[in-house]
Amino acid sequence: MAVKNLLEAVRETLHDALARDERVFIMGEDVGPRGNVFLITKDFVEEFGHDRVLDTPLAEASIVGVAIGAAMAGMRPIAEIQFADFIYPAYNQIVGEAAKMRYRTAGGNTCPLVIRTPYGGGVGGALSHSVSIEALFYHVPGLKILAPSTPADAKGLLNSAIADDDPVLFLEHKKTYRLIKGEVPPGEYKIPMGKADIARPGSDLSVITYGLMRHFATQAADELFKDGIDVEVVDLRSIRPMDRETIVKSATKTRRVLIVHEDNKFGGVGAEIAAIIAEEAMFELDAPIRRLCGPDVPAMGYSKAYEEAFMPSPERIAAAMRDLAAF
Amino acid sequence: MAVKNLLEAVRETLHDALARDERVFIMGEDVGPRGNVFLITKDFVEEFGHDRVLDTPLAEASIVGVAIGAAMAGMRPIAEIQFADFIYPAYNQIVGEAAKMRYRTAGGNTCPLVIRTPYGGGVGGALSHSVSIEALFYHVPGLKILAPSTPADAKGLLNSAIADDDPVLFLEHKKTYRLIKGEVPPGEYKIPMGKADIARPGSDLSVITYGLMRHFATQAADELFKDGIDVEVVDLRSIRPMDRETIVKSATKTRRVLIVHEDNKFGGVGAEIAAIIAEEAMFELDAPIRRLCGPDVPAMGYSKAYEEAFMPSPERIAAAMRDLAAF
Amino acid sequence: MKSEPTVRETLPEGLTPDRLREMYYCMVLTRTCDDRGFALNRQGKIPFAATCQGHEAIQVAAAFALRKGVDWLVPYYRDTCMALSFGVTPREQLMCLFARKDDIFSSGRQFPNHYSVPDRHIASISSIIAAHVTHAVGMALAHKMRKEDAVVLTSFGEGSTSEGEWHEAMNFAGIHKLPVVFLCENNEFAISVPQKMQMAVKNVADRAVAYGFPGVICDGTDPLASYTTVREAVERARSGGGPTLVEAKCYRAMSHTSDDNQLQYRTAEDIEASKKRDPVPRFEAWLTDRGYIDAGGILDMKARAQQEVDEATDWAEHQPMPTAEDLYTHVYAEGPLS
Amino acid sequence: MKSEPTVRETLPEGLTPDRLREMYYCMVLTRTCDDRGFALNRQGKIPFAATCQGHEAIQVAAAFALRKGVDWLVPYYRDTCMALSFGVTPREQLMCLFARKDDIFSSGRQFPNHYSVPDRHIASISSIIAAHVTHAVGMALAHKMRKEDAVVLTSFGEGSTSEGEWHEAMNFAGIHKLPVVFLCENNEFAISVPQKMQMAVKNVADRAVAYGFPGVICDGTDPLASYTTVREAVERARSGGGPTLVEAKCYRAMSHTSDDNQLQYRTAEDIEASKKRDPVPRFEAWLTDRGYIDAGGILDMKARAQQEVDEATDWAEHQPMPTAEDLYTHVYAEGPLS
Ligand SMILES: Cc1ncc(C[n+]2csc(CCOP(=O)(O)OP(=O)(O)O)c2C)c(N)n1
Ligand SMILES: Cc1ncc(C[n+]2csc(CCOP(=O)(O)OP(=O)(O)O)c2C)c(N)n1
Ligand SMILES: [Mg+2]
Ligand SMILES: [Mg+2]
Repeated sequence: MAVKNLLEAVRETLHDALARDERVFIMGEDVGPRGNVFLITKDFVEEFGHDRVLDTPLAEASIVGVAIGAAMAGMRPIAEIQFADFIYPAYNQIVGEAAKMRYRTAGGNTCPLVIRTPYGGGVGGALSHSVSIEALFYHVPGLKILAPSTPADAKGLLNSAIADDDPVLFLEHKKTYRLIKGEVPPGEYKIPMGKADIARPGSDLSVITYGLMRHFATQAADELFKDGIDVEVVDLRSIRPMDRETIVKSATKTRRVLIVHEDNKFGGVGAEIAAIIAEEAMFELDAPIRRLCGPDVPAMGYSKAYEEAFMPSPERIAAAMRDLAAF
Repeated sequence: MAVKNLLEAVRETLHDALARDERVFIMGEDVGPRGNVFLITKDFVEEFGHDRVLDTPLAEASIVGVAIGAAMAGMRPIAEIQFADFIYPAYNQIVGEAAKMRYRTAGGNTCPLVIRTPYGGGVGGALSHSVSIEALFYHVPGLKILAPSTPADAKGLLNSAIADDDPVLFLEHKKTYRLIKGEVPPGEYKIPMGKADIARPGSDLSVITYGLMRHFATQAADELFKDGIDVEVVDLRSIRPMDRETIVKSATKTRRVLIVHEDNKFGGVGAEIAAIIAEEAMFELDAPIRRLCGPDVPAMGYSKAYEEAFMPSPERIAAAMRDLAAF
Repeated sequence: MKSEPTVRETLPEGLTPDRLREMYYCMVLTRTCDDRGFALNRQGKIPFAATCQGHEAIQVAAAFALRKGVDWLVPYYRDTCMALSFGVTPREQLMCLFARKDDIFSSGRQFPNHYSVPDRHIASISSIIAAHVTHAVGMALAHKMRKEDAVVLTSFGEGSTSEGEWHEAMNFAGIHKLPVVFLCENNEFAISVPQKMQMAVKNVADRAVAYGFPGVICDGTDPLASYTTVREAVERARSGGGPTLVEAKCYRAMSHTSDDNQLQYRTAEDIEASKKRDPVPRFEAWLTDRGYIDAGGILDMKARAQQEVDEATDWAEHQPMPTAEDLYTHVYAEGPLS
Repeated sequence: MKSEPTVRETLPEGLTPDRLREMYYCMVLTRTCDDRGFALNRQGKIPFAATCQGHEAIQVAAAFALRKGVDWLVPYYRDTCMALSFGVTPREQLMCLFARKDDIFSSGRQFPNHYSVPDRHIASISSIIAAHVTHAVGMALAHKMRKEDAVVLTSFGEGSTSEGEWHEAMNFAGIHKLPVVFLCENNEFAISVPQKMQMAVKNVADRAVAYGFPGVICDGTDPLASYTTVREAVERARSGGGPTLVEAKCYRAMSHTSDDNQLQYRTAEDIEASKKRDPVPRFEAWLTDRGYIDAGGILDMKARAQQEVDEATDWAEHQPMPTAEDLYTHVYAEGPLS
């Protein structure tokens, strides 16, 4: 199998979807001749034309709103928000409209639509190009939210998202784009949504995480293994629907849970993970449920010190693991 | 002390703030001659003039954005979003701008601004006039979120919000407007934010809740008391900052926790409450942490059956209490 | 509307005496439904009613200017007459008023008049003002990409043009010269807020300049003038000429909805004055003057409308309500998930 | 810019030979800072730089058309020359490039050029395009409510006018005739997207019609023409005449930022052609022709700018970085909470 980085996996998946399905088209800011700010759609416009690789005006509400209308009319739009921080102006269209379309029409109108956006820090994106947005959307019934962390998962989940009959928010961690490489299955490879991945099986402690943190946690786990602590790393991959079963099973097995995410702690996705375990497996645990997350400040800043202080690192994850294992 | 309903308490507080402080003004749709759709600002325009009770264009992003600018320039705007469901177009201004203003300027620019909005169901508001929005905002550092449930708390917290130097989202449950009456202290009565209220002390089980559900839970608790089950009802009042101390203390005391909110369950405010307890007091509990919440469907519908099926009722809360007490 | 008789040949293209009578019938039917809604509300049978009185002429004209089965409507909550003229039946209308389970628009989930009939080419709105306008643009984009012949007509009030999303929709459509007609039904109020507190221009149509396509004005209480104007816009869209912003000057005879009382912000005289423009009796007189219809024909139509609406009311009232289980349907294609 | 000599009396009101030389100096200083940013970026000393080359004339003109200490600026990220002309110092500029702890705009939190100097009447922006435009309107509303004399000038690119919030800001300001000047710096590109994919009109100024106030165009590479145009708008605002939309036609000489490469979407010839309009040498020639400055004066100013920027660079580079603890300051007035 070909080894690709995550960016290449996304690019290949988008490319093949355009080639395979006439209903698919891409729209967003600078996706045309510029080929997207990370060069994900580079050369697409030459191959598929301006209609199917559409440079939109600088207006996120209409990027999503127009995509919704096209989806209602039978297309399969893939809308891009250039950086996750710029999704706020489209909040009404995503939360108020797309997520409720099927429900409000009792199935009459639907919008099969993918919204892709790069999120997260670690690339010097400063206060307004580093945000994590999953917790601002994961509460919304009607939406699906995917956050793959490996090239293969990116391809498998993006293909599932494009084939899905409902709106999907597809989150790509910027730092994984070039950092993370792996084998990518050929063809229209798909992974079902709502299934977590055991990134590393283990018996002493479970880390529940997703996105870039999967890799940091696995790194930390490898470190702890040298000291005889065997950590299981669960990568959710899909934030909504969430794989309760795998979460509860892992917690029950290792009896110690550390939740890790880059996003701010209070009200983050980790809150729901903890609540699920507290509901379903509390008496199986030997230690409190811990969360290691981004701190509750508005954002990481531009200066490197802010970014480093904000983001959980392999070292800090390892320390939190040791601490919990010793509880 | 005068007995007022919650709507009257809000009205009186707004009135007195306008009378007391020249920097205060109200802006929103139909707040002028119409006096707000619930008549909260009735007759204000005659007393304070169109400038200070400003009918805005039908455009929520600018209602908040203009208020932010005015706040940056030294005013104390109170912006109204007519129904919470219409706050989505202002999401960028609230989450991307107001919440980060102080932080991004290292204290240089600030926006002391109150955004009031009626939320919640039970009044036949159908799919787009019934939503709960607290979980869409409570993850955002830089914001404060208040959700009082009694007339006195509404006054005390609204006065604190107006005096506060940061943006505050002030949530008024529509169903409490006329349903809930109580004594309201005179003058510029204030309650500190971030302090929960023990609505009903008890020893056998804790209900952690807020908004309309405080009243339903108290009602249910009174019912259970007849059977010898003594339930403590904690009304958060302030969603962010959240009173961890009171939550943990109550959980530790009663050793059984039921979280109740009207908003959808998955990723709701209850998730963080559960996570806090699982973090700090898990081994003090004799039962799993349960959540009784709105189901994970996009909204309650217009037909009464939907509303009834969606909203936790005193009966359903009582049943959940009994179940947990018997665990 | 001029009062001198007109000969048949001067009817705008696409209109015939039969179609004129059909238009009149749609207006009568709508008025009957509208009144029924308020009567049911007063009787306590339904909690909420909204009205289109004063908007009927532009609405029927817009529906008749489109090709049924080909073109698409993305109407707003005030478009009862447009919907009934485009194929929605009185039974369907009453089902949404009663919020019954088999209400085809939303299964009793949305407020009344939030139409959605995909098989008759009517697309959904929420109650969030102006959010549907970009959807209409996206539908037009899809039609253009597939080289289909369909035109999309979307409507909204003058207040809705203040929303940022409205601007974005107009702008997008202008850039791509999409086959879409933007219809503003200007009744001078957004709930209580008068036009002058909503915009600093006299005509909404003036705003089209900003988007590079024509803005035109018609008397929205005159079905013929409205028809001619909308039809021209539809033809422009169909022939690749791009969007048009049509502003129909009409008025709101009643309060915003059954929850509103316009006497709180308007004088009784102002309200009475506007009612003089009632499109239904005026179109009736126009048709009679020209011999398209006579007193007997009018009575027949009114009776037929009454009967249709009575029948629909009785029928709908006895249809089943949604049940608690219905809360969980249509969350996702594969059912509820979480 | 005409090349025949002009006599002193024909200078626009508010300008003197001294002020002209100051304007020129601001442009030279800006160019020096701008070049320094890119040099530091190439040296790997700072990760990111942005440019205002091609925009200097309109920016200096806008700053000079305002009353310092009275009026307010709400500029955007491309306004280095506007900021330096309105009181931002080279040290402050370099501190934000280096993202140092004592960077007064944001303490190294925001990308460079996100100004915020409340005591010198410059208000903050985020990186979220057009989000600041309603703030400027709100500030103008506050000034009007308090019957203060202050005018607010806010700026943005032509691409920014596509955002819904931009429309809402314009609309609000028009309704209330607020003392605000909207300045569009039209450089024909939004990153890679050319104006014709951004709007279906030739001039952004044409959009003002929709809001009931004047839209005017000036050559944004000509400081005098720009000054005259902006000043007229400022005077209109100050005297209660309401907002103006000023469109300054300028160009973007370099790529969008140091992260962009405009050769991906523009031809080299197109880029070279636009550079012929470079405002700095053109203003220099104009001043020289008229005897406002001579070769020696120019050299002096360039040397002074170089020295200021060198000094600022050395100084700023040695200022402390933020530390991990600094992450937690200024979350709320009372500190971090949760
Ligand atoms: C986003 C949003 N904001 C506010 C409202 C409340 N609201 C409902 S209708 C209306 C007035 C609409 O006025 P206009 O667009 O002129 O249409 P009309 O009702 O006059 O036909 C308002 C403010 C809403 N439904 N959605
Ligand atoms: C809401 C939002 N969307 C997208 C971006 C990404 N972005 C940054 S600058 C820019 C182009 C702005 O173009 P224009 O307004 O013409 O200003 P210019 O840079 O040309 O001066 C874009 C798309 C952003 N910062 N914010
Ligand atoms: Mg109206
Ligand atoms: Mg530009």
